[in-house]
Amino acid sequence: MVEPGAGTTGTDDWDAEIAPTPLLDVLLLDIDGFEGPIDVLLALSRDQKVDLRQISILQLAEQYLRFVHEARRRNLELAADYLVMAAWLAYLKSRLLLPVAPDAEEPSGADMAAALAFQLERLDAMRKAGEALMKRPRLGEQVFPRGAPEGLRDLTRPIYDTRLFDLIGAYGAFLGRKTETRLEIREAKLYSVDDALARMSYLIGAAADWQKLEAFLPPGLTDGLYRRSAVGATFVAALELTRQGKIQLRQDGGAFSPIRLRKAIP
Amino acid sequence: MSEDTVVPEGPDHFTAERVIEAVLFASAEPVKEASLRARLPEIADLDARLESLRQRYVGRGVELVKRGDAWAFRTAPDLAARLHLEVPQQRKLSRAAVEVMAIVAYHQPVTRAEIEEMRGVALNRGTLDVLLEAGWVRPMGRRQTPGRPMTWGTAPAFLDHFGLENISALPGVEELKAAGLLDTRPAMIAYAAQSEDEMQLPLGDDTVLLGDEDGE
Amino acid sequence: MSEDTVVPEGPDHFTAERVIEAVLFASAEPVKEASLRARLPEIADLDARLESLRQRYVGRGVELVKRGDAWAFRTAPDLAARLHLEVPQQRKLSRAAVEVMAIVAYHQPVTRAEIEEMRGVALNRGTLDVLLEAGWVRPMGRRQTPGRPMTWGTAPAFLDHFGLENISALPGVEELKAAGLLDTRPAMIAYAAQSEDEMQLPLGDDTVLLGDEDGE
Repeated sequence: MVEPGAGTTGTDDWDAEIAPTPLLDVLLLDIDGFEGPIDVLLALSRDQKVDLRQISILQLAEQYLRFVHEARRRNLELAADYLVMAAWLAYLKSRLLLPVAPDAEEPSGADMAAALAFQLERLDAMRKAGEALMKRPRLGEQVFPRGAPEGLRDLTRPIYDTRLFDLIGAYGAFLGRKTETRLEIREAKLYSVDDALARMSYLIGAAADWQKLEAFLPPGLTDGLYRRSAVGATFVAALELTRQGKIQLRQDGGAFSPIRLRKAIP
Repeated sequence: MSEDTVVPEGPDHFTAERVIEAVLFASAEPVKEASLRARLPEIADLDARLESLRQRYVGRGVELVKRGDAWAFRTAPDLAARLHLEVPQQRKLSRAAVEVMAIVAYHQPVTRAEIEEMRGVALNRGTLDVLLEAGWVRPMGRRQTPGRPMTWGTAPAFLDHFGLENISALPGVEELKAAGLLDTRPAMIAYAAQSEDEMQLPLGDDTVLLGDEDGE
Repeated sequence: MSEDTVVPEGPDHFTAERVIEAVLFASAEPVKEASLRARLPEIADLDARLESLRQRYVGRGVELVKRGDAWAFRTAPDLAARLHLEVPQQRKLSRAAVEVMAIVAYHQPVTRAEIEEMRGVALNRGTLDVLLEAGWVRPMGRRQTPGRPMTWGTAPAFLDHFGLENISALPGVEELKAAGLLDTRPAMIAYAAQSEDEMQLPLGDDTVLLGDEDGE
């Protein structure tokens, strides 16, 4: 494992005064002008004056660590991510300098260096692409649209599918509403519990054995509401007759399984 | 990148026309000849160049026109209609709009206040607009009463759309009644709605009805 | 009004080009091919007509350009210096905004996290806003990965502003792709996360431990 601290590798004696390079001075003077540690790394790597693909990551790491060291020596305020990067680079440096452990699970120093090089190269490429874009003849600066466009208009022409029937139907409904001011509540056609009691009491005499509850429903159940009231009333009637001890009820197999009933055996 | 494409200098007619063309195209206002001269001092024969450019566009979709002492590109007048695109769109009128349309048709000329009074509700701002846009109603002049309110009636497109010969072809109250369209009973909307959703009851399809009744 | 100006029907190439010319001249914005087709239902070979019209304007002061699936007339870029048009000064983009713009253009669809990863810094709130306001970037839907992050790409106005026919015409895009630089894979952070807990900072007196240092 990496031993932290000064002098581990013998090359970075942090207590020794290292004369800052002109670039370091520039970086430190304009620290606010940089967009984070990667930006500083890119500036440092450009200073190596080689193609980014041939850059020495080890040298870059050393330059960066010197930059952070110098910033701290001058009591410059450095954001936390600059220190995180310094830590990462210090670790990378040690990995690059130490022999590779054969059973190492973590990426090798070379892998890490390649990853950093890739990131720098990619960002550099994007930066140059941005500059190339901005140098293109741009609309409103070097290229112009028509100054007095007549304009195109897309009009939607509504087509209504209202028919004469709808119209006179609406008028009929309007007239009806207008002339009818008295509210009349009409009798709702429902099957009552009394009806159900009477029917069940009558039919149960004929049924000696267990019968399904729905066998006691009245005939002609087509209308939804009427059918619903009949089922409810028949069920209530069955409960009432059971309470009175006139019939017995059973439901085998849990909820929604058929309910059966028969005449109570005294 | 734009720097390295060099425009040939000198009294090159072609270049002069290109520059005039671009300036007139990009300007928001017609450009005065004086202004063109000031901007393009290297172009000596401006009149000839403008005339040559004008000729170039004769009969095209765009024309170079002179307005007073200024020049501009304009789309050819005969193509004006092609700049606008009408997209037919099927739409549904609201119930309120249909009812207002009916009231206007049966009671024209009718004022907005009268419509509101008949319906018992205020007229939405958009309702009459929709009917106006459809071309079905039109203003019929002001009523000679205090406030001189505008009256409304049906427009020709209304008869067209509904296939009516004239307004008196609309069925009258008695005909509406006869056709069952004048229904004075309150609608049992609640009950009707309730009975629509079929219930899931544990009724097996082998349900046997007891007694003497006829089946389902 | 539109009824009485009759445009000759039939496969008249000349008429077709006139109409296309007028429609494109009349619009400051590029006109989509679909919109052209809707206006010119009688023109079967729109592509050929557009190409013929483009040829007609080659070398003129005004050019017919394609921007994505839309077409527009624009002044020739090489005339820029000669036009002396008074243009309102556009706000200068920050270095960060230009860089983010390039990343969005070359790596689209790209998530905010990927942009931050590539640049190694958090994205300022305002940076993406500036590009959105300019109409150059637009949301491109969510990525089907955990967290369903929003992805970003270029909007049609980006092509128009930078004079690009489409995204594959971005400067140097082929070279960048060949060099493997249009890969959004995370680079260092992945390694950093792995090694976070075993690193210590050899910065002399006050050694900083990683991992618990900054939230970011």
